[in-house]
Amino acid sequence: MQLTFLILIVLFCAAISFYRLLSGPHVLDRIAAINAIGIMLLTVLVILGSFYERALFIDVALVYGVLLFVDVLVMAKYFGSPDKTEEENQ
Amino acid sequence: MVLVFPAIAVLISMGIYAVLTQKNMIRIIIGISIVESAIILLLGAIAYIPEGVAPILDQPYDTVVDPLPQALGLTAVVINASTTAIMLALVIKLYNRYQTLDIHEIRKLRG
Amino acid sequence: MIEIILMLLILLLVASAAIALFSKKLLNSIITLSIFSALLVIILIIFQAPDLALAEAVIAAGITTSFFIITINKTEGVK
Amino acid sequence: MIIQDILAGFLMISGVIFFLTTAIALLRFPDFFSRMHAASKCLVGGGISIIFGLIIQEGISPLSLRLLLLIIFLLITTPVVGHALTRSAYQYGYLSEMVQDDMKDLKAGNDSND
Amino acid sequence: MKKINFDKVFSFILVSLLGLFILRVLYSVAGEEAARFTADHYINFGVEETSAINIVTAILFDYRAFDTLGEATVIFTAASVVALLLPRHEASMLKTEFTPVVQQSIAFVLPFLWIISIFLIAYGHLSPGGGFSGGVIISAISILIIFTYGYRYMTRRFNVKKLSLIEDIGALAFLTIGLAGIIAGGTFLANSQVGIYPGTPGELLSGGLMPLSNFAVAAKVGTGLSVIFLSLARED
Repeated sequence: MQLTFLILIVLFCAAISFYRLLSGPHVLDRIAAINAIGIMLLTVLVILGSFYERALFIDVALVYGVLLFVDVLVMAKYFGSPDKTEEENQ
Repeated sequence: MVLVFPAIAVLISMGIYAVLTQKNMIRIIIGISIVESAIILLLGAIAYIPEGVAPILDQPYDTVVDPLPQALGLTAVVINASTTAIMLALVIKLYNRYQTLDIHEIRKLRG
Repeated sequence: MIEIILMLLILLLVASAAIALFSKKLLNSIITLSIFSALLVIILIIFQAPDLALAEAVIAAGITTSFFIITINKTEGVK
Repeated sequence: MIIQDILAGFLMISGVIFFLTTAIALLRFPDFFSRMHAASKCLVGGGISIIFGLIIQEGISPLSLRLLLLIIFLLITTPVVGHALTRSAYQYGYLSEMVQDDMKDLKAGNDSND
Repeated sequence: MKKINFDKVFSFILVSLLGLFILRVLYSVAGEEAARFTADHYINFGVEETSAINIVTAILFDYRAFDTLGEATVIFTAASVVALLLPRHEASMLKTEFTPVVQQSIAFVLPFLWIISIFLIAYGHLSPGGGFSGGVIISAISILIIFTYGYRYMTRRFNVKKLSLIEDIGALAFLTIGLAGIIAGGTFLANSQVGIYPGTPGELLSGGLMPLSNFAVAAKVGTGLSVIFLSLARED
């Protein structure tokens, strides 16, 4: 029972962070929001695995954590390239 | 469970609307991949029965969800990745040929 | 209680799909697609499909984003 | 048993407070670098607190061992992601007027970006 | 005065009608309590027939292994098409480098990824995972190497020909495992009818030929997706 309240509060935090995803002035702000939302959703996965009391669901959280890391690193590498013009393509 | 089927219908409709009206080719691919994700959600939802457990039987359970749609969905996920890769390769090829991503422009330039 | 969580997740899912499809800039769409897949993974976990959730987390949240980003980089650097 | 519950509850509540701090920082701060300053630290704190609370509530089991692995992984990766993201924002030139650019001379001295 | 785009209005009406139709179909599918003949058979007898705990893996590699063969063929075709189609020119994001902090940390993370992928493949019949997920994590390792240390470093270790060779070996191994079913007197890809060490359900060495099929499919999927990504990021 208390775990579901915990999930609700963490999801509420993720929903607040959606504001920055919706209206970041730049794409880098949105990537920061994605990093935050991703780790919050990772925590939700972990709490769900503990809620159903099956250790199998933690594997999904582990793998998702790995791939979130790869994802955000690729996005960060895209913006580190030197000859980047100011306007992105439409 | 009340909202799942309307959400699936809305997702499929939005994806097909994007495919019909958007001009950018990468955006069309995003629409197609959202339709595919909605179908995976559908396969997960029709396998679920209330109070069922996951089909990994390390001890005997009473109610177990249907494992067959999950296996089919697992096949669908991998094929989605392959088709997305092929579509993106086609986009790169078309961009090198015509120097644009707009599909109407490409249709005009052809010939 | 789990129903309320499911409803909230589905609302967030539809919202992120709308952002991914109808955003102004292309890069925002691709970035939001990874959050869409993450929400889908949680919904599949609630539906008790861990195999499907694992495949979705591996492919749609991880590999496809790299494919899209390298495509965008290749299609803008030619000029 | 009561001590276990109290400790787990305390850790979970502190984790939730960390996450709320992250969300409010993303909502209210004016600048990208201040947002990352708040977000990268509080994300690690929040995630680790909640997972550690779950470990204490669970005791020793296969589930808690996997959670320990996840904690180690989060401790390695999340600061790296914050570093890479902020670094590429600096190289992109996404600076506002508020930021005092201390690395300008360093960047002009050697153009190899190490 | 904004001009109304009749094309968009027409598609909106069409798409909303389509959504209503899909909703009607979905409620008619989900409304009735469908009889679950195959599901009941798989749940009740699956463990003792295939001696694998994870029923989804049992379906993928035993009952319906022919579907898995088709799926592997799709990945093979996709890798071939992408490698054939793409021209050679470099992606500008691969020229830059990360800072040494990131490079050293990724050197810490890579063995972790190998451990996770091999765990997922080897425990595919006991827990979620299996050949596909583990293989995709192997291709994520190659993506991480390309983005961190550059394309040249990756191709010095593994060039495309070597990766394609591993992919072919994986496909051939899967077909050979399938032929074992015919030799034992059953049908093609019938793992449980072969009867090679079924084991007790729940142990690591059980499930007959299922772990071997997992490893073959993982080699195939991992190198196939790696070849796709190497072709997408190819520079000369």
